[in-house]
Amino acid sequence: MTVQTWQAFVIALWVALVESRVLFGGATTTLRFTPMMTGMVAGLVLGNLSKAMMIVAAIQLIYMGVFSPGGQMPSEPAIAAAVAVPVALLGGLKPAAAVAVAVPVGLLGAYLYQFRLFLNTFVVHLTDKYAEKLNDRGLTLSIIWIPVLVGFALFLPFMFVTLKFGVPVISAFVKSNSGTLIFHILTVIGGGLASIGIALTVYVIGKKNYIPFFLLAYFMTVMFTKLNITMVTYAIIGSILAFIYVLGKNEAAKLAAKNNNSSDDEF
Amino acid sequence: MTVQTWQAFVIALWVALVESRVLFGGATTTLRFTPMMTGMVAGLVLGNLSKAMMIVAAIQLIYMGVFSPGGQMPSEPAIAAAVAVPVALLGGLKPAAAVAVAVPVGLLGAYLYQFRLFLNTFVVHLTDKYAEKLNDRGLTLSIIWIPVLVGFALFLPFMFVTLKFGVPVISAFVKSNSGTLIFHILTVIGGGLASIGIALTVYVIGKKNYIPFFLLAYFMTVMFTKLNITMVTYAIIGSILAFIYVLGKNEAAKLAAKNNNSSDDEF
Amino acid sequence: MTVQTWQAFVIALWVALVESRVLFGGATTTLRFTPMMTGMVAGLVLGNLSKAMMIVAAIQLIYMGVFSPGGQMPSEPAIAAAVAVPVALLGGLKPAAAVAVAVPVGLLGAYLYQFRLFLNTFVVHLTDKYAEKLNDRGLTLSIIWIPVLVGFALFLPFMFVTLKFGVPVISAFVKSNSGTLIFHILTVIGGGLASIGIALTVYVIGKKNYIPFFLLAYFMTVMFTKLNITMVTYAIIGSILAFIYVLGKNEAAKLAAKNNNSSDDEF
Amino acid sequence: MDKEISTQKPVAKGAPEKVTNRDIFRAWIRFYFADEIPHSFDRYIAPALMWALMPILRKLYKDEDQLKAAYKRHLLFFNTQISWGGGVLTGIMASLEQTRAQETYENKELTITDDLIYNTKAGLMGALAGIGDSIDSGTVQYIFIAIALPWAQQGSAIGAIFPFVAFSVYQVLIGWYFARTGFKLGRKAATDIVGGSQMQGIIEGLSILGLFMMGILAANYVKVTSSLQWTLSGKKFELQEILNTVLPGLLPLVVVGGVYFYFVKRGLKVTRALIGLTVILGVLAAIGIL
Amino acid sequence: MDKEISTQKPVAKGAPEKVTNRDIFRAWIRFYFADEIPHSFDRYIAPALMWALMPILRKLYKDEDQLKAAYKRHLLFFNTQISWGGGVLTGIMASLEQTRAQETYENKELTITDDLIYNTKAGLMGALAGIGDSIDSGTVQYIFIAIALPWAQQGSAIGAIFPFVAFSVYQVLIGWYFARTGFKLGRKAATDIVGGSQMQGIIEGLSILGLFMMGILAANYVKVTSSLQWTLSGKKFELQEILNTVLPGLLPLVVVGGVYFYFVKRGLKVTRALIGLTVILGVLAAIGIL
Amino acid sequence: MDKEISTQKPVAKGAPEKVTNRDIFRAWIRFYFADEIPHSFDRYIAPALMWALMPILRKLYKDEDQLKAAYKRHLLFFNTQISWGGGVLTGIMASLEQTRAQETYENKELTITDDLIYNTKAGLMGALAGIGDSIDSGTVQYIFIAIALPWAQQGSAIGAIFPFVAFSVYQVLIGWYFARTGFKLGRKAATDIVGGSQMQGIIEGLSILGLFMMGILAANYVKVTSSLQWTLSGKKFELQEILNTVLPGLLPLVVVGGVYFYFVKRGLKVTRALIGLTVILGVLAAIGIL
Ligand SMILES: OC[C@H]1O[C@H](O)[C@@H](O)[C@@H](O)[C@@H]1O
Ligand SMILES: OC[C@H]1O[C@H](O)[C@@H](O)[C@@H](O)[C@@H]1O
Ligand SMILES: OC[C@H]1O[C@H](O)[C@@H](O)[C@@H](O)[C@@H]1O
Repeated sequence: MTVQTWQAFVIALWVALVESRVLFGGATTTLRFTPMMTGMVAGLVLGNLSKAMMIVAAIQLIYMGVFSPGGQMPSEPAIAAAVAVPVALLGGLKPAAAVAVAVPVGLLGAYLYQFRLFLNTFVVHLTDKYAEKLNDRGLTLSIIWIPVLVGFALFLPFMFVTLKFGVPVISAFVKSNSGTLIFHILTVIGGGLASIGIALTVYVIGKKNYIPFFLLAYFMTVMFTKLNITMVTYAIIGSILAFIYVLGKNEAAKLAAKNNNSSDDEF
Repeated sequence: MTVQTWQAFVIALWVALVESRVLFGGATTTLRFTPMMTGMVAGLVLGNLSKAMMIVAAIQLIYMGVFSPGGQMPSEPAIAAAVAVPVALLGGLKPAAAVAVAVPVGLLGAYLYQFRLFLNTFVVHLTDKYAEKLNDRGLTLSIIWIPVLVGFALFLPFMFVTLKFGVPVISAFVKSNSGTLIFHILTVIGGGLASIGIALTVYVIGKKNYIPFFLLAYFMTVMFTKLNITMVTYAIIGSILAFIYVLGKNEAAKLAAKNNNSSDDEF
Repeated sequence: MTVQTWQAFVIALWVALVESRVLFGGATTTLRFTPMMTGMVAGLVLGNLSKAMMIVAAIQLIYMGVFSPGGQMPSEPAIAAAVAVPVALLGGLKPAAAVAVAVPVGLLGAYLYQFRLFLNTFVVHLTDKYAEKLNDRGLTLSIIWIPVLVGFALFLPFMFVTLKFGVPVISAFVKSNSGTLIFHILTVIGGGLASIGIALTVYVIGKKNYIPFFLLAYFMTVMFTKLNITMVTYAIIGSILAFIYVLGKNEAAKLAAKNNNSSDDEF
Repeated sequence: MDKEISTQKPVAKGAPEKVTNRDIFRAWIRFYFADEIPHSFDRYIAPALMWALMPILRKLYKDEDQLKAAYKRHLLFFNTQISWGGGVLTGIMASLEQTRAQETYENKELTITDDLIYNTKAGLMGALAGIGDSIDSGTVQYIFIAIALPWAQQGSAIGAIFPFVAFSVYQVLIGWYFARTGFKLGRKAATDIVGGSQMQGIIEGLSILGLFMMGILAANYVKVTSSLQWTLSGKKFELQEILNTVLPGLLPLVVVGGVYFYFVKRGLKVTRALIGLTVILGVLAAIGIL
Repeated sequence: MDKEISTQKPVAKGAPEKVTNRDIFRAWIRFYFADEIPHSFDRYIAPALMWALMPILRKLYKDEDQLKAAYKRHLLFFNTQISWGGGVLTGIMASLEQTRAQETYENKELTITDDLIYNTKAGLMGALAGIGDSIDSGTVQYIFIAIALPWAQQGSAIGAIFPFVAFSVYQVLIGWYFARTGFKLGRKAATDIVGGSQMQGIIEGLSILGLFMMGILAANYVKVTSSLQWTLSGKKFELQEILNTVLPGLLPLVVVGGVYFYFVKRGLKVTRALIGLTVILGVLAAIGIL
Repeated sequence: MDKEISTQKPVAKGAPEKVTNRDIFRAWIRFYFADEIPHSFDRYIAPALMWALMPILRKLYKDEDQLKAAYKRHLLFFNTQISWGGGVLTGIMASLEQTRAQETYENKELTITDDLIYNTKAGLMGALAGIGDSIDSGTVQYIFIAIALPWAQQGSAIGAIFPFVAFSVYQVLIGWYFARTGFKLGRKAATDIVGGSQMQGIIEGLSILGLFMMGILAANYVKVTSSLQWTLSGKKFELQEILNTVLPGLLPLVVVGGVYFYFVKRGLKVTRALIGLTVILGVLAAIGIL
C-alpha cells in the first residue's frame, strides 16, 4: 500500500526532468501542461499502465485548455498527476476520486514552479558575468546546467518525499478536507493567477493606444460565450480587424498626400 | 368601497409633487419612472401598506426598463400606480388584475405629462422677460414656481376627481373593455412614442455622418437579442468603437504628416 | 405509364425556352432558379395540375435559397422539376419520393447549362465580326438568336428524349442507386461548384486590399449561424461598415490637411 | 456656427470674483433640483441650467449688459440627461464663463465667444444624454429596483424606499464628480477647443458613443410591430412574420427614422411630432395594420 | 432636371442626338430582355449590354469609326446582376457615352477616355453583382416563394404564378429606377471621376459591400464538408468534427480561396476551373475524403 | 528607448562570416532546446535567445568588444512563445546582427542601432506570444489531446504518447519555417524599419492582433467570480448574479487590469505581483467575497 523507494525516485526524477524543462526542450511544453505522459510513467513504474491511463484521462479532462500565457498557469498538471495517479492506484480509488487529489496538489505545484523562476533570478547575474568575459562554456553552464540543477534541487526531493511518505497522508487529508474553505481559497487563487501572465504580455506588447482591441476581444468573448466560437476563429477575426485598421490608416495617409498634392497644384 | 375625500386628496397631492418634479428635484426621476413609491404612499393612505406593496410590485414588473430618453416615455408609471393600487385595494383585485387597470391609465397619464411640457412653452416667455430685466426673483418664479403651479393645476384636480369619483367607473370600464380595439390602439401608441425622444436626441447630437454608428448599434441589438447582452456591455462596446475610430483618424493624420515631411525632405 | 410524344415535346419546349433564357428575358430568373412554374406546366400537360403542384412544392423546399452568383448554381431546379414531376405523376410516387429523382437530375442539368456557356464562347466571335462591320442585324442575330438556337439545340432534344424514353429508366435507376457512392459524388460536386461564381465575383470586384471584408463577412456568418441573421440584415451591416471605413478615411485625410495647414501657418 | 466672432471689448465695471469649488457644488445642486421643473417643448430644460448658473454669473459679470448677455446665452435650447450631461456641462459652462469674464474684464480679445460656448454645450449635450440615459436610467436604476423587488413582493415598504434613496444618492454623487471634473477640464478645454484637435476628438468620440447608445435604446425601447394578418385559400399569413424573415427590427427603425427626418426637415417641432405620430399610429392600429 | 446646354456647332459628320429618358427606358428593357441569352465563359454578358446600348450609340456617334469603337468598348468582359448592376450601369454608360460623344463632336480634349469608361464599368459591376444577388435572388425572390408555397402545397397553380409575376415586375421596376438614377448620376460623375474623390469613395464603399456580401454568400452557399471518418482502437473519429473544433467553415473557404487564386494566377478561365473543380471534388468524394 | 543612437565606427578586426541556413536551423534548435530552462522573473527567457544566437554571433563579430556588446544586447528582458515568437525572432535577430556586423566591419554608419534591434524584438515578442499561445498551446495542443483521449480512457499508452510526439514535431517544424522566414524578412526589413512604414504597419498589425488574442485568453482563462450571497427578509441574493445583469465578465477584467496597472506604475515586478495577488485573492476568498 506504499510506494517503494525506487518507484518514488523514478517518478520524482521524471517530474524534475519535466519541470526543469530539460527533457527534449520545448517538447516539455506538453509534458508540463498536460498530465498524460506523467500518468503513463507513473503507471509503468507502479506496474499498472492500463489503470494509470484511465486515471490520468480523468485528470486530463479537468485540465483541458490549461496552458501558460506569459508564464502563469492556474495549476501544474504534471505534478498533480505524479501524485494523484499513485494515490489512486495504491488506494484503489476510482478515476473521479483521483481528481479530488489532483486539484489541490496541482495548485501547490504551481507555486513550486514560480519559486523556480524566483531562484533563477539569481542565476542570471552569473550569466551577465560570463557574457562580460565572453566565456561561452560559462554561459552554457549558467543558462542551461545551473537552472537545470536548480530545478532538480527543487522538484526531486520534494516529489520524492511526497511520494515516499506523503501518499497516505494526502489521501487522508483530501478525503477529510475537500469542499472546505482551504480548498475554496486554493481554487480562487488558481483561477485568478492566470491574470499575471496575461497582464505581463499586454504590458510587454506596450501599445497603450491599442488596448481597446484587447477590451473588444474580451467583451466579444463574453458576449458570444453561448456561440462556442473557437480560438482560431477569433485569431482570424483579430487578424482581419488588425489588417483593416492598418489598411485604413495607410489609405487615409495616401489620400491625404494625394489631396495635398492636387491642392498644391492649384496654386 | 370608495376612496374618502382626504385620501383622494393626499394621493393626488403626492402625484402632483412627483409629476411637477419638485419633490427632491432629480430624485423624482425614480418616483416618476417607477410606480413603487407611489404604490407605497397609496397603501399608507388607504391603510393597507403590505397589500399595496404586493400590488405595486406586480405593476413594476410590466414597467421594468421604462424611462424617458429625450423626454418621451411610453407610459407614466406613477400615475398608473396611483389609480391602479386604490382600484385593486378597494375592489379586492388580485395583483395581476391591477395590471390591467394600470396599463391604460399609464398611457393616458403620458399624455397629461406631455401637456405639461406644452403649457410650460408659454411660461418660458416670462423667463425671457425677467432675464432681460436681470430680475433674479422673477427668474426663480418663472423657472421654478410657475411650472410647479402648472403641474399642480394639471395633476391635482385630475387625480383627485379620478380617485374620488372614477375608481368604480374605471374598474368597470377596464373589466369590460380589456382586449378591445381601444386598448390595442393605446398600446400601439405607447410602444411607438418612445421614438420621439430618441429621434430628438439623435437630432440634437447632430453629427449626421456618424449615424451609421446608430444603425450599427441598432442592428447589433436586433441580431444579438437572443444573447441577452446588457446595456453596460453595449456602452463599453460603443466606447471602444468610438475610441478606435477617433484613434485611427488621428494616427492616420499623423502618418500623413510624417510621410509628408519625409517626402518634403527629399526635395 | 409513359409520356406521350406531344407531352414530352411541349415540356421539352418549355424547358428550352427557360434555359435559353428567351422567355420574357430576365423574368426567366425565377423560372430557372425555381422549379415551380415548370412543375405547373408539366402538370397542365399531363393533365393533373393539382397533384403536380403538390409534388413541385416538395421539390421547391429542397431548392430554397438556390440562385446563381457569378453564373454558378449547384443544381438546375427547372430541369429537375421537368423530369421529376412526370416521373412522380406517372409512377404514382409521393412528393417526398419525387425529391429523390429531382436531386440527381438537377445536378446533371447544371452541367448542361454550363455547356451552353461553353458553346456561346464560339458565338461571340461572330459578334465581334459584326461589330467591326457595324452590322446591327448581324449583331442581334449573334447576340440573341444564335444563342437561343444553341440553347434549343441543347435542351430540346435532350429533354425530349429523356421524357419520352427515360422516365421508366430514371425511375428504376433512382430507386436502386439512392444512397450510393455516385449520388454522394454528385452531391459533393453540386455543393462545391457554387464557389466558382463567388470566386469569379470576388476576382471581378478586384480590390485585393478589401478581401478582409470578405473574410469578415464569411466568419461572421459562420460564427452567428445559430442566430439566423437574415441576408438583408447582413447587407445593412455591410453597408454600415463600408460607409464607416470610407468616412474614416476621408475624415482622416481632411484632418491631415487641416493639421498641415495650421502647421504651415505657424512658420 | 463659427461664422460670427464677437470681439467687442466692453468697458470694465468690476473684477470678476473667483469661482470656487463651493460655487460649483451649489450650481450642481441647483441644477439637480431644477432639472425638469421648467421642462418645455421649445427650450427643454435650458431654464434649469440658466438658473443653476445664476449665482456664478452674478459673481462673474459686474457689468449689467454682460450679465444680461450671459443669462440669455443659457436660455437657448438645451436638453441633456441629469447626472452625466448636467454634471459635466454645469462644470464646463462655469469654467468657460469664468475665462470669458476674465477676458472681458481685462479687455482682451475674446477667445471664449458666444458661438464657442453654445457649440460646446450643443456638441456634448446630446451625446452625454445618450450615454447617461442608458447607463443611469436604463441600467443602474433598474439594478436597484431588481434588488428591492422581492421585498415589495413580500409586502415590505423597503422595496419602494431602497431603490429611491439609493439611486438618488448615486446620481447626486456622480453628478457632483462630473461637475468638478468638467470644471477642471473646461479650463484647459477652453483654449484647446479653439485650436486643438484633442477636444475635437473627445466630442467626436462622445458623439459616436451617444449615437451608438441611442441605437441600443431604439432597439430595446421602441416597440412597433404589425398585427396585420390575412388568410388566403385557408393559409394564415402574418405580415410581421414575413418582415422578420427579411429584416427584423424594420418597423421601429422606420418610425424613429421618420421622426428624425421630420425634425431635420421641419426643425425641432416636438408637439407636432407627438400629435402627428399619435394620430398615425392610432389610425394604423385602428385599421389593423399595427 | 438638368437641362442640356447644347451649343451645337455642326462642323463634323453630324451632331450627337439628345439621349432622352425614353432611350434610357428602352436600353434598360433591352438589357432586361437580352441579359443572359448570350452568356458565355469568356465575355459573360457583355454582348447583352452592348445590344442594350446599341440604339443609343447609334444616336450619339454619326461617325463610323467612332461608332465602331463604341461597339467594341462594350464587348469587353462584363458580368453583373440584372437589376442592380444592369440597371445602374446601363444608365451610367449611356451618360458617359453621351458626354464622350459631345466632346468628340466638339473636338475637345476627351475627359471620358476608354479607360475611364471601362474602369467605371469594371469598378462597379462586381460590387453591384454581390449586392444585387444577395438582395434580389437571395432574399426578395424567396420571400415571394415562401408566401406562395402553401398554395402550391394545396395544389393551386397560383403558388407558381404569383412569385413569378411578382418578382419579374419588381425587377423591371427597380432596374428602371436604377437606370434613370445611374443616368443622372453618371452625368455628374463623369467630371467627378476624373479628379474628385467622391466617386472614388462610392466605388470603394460599393466594393467593400460587394465583397462583404460575397462572404455572406460563400458561407451560406458553398457546402463542402469532409465525410472522412476512421476508427482507432474502437473509437470513431470524424474529421469534420475535429475541424469544427478548430475552425468551422474551413473547407468551403479553402475551395473558394483555391478557385480565386486560380483566377488570380491564370486569369478568368472559368471552364477550366469548372472542370478542374469537378474532377477534384469528384475524386475526393469518391475516395471518401469529402 | 530612442535616446542613445550609437554611431561609433570601430576599427575592423576581421570580416564577418556568412550566416547560412544551417546556422539558422542550429540557432532555432538551440532556442527550442533552451527555451524556458533559464526562465527567471527579471529577464524571463532572454538567456535562451542569447544562447541560441551565440554561435552566429561568434561568426559575425571577430572584435571582442563588438561580440561582448552583442551578447549583452540579447540578455535584456525577453519573453515570447516558443514557436511563433521564438521562430520569427531567432530569424530576424540573426538577420539584423548580420547586417550590423557587416556595417561595423565596413566602417559604415550604423543603420542597425542597438535601439533598432531591441525595439524590433520588443515590438514583436509580446504580439507573437499572444498569437502563438492561443494557436499552439491553446488550440493545436488540445486538438491532439482531444484526439488521443479516448485511447487513454481505454487504458492505452498511445493516448499519452501520440499528442506528445505530434505536438513536438509540429512545433519544431513550424518554428523552423518561421525562423527561415524571419531571416529572409529581416534582411529586407532591416533597411525598411529605418525609413519605411511597411514594417511599422506589420508591427502595429501584430500588436493589435496580439492584444486581441490576450483579450480572448483573459476572457477564457482568468476565472474570478464572487461567491458572496446574503439573505434579506428571506430572499437570497447572489452578488455574481447581480453583476451578470450589469456587466458579465467584470471581475476577471478588474483583476487583469489591476495587475496591468501595477506593472505600469511599478515596472515589471512579477514576483511581487504574484505574491500580492495571492494574498489579496486568498483573503477575499477566505472572507467569502470571492
Ligand atoms: O506567453 C508567452 C510565453 O510566456 C512564458 O515564457 C511561458 O509561459 C510560455 O509558455 C509562453 O508561451
Ligand atoms: O434624454 C435626455 C433627457 O431628456 C429629457 O430631458 C428627459 O427625458 C430626461 O429624463 C432625459 O434624461
Ligand atoms: O453574380 C452576378 C450574375 O452572374 C451571372 O451573370 C449570373 O449568374 C447572374 O444570375 C448573376 O446575377
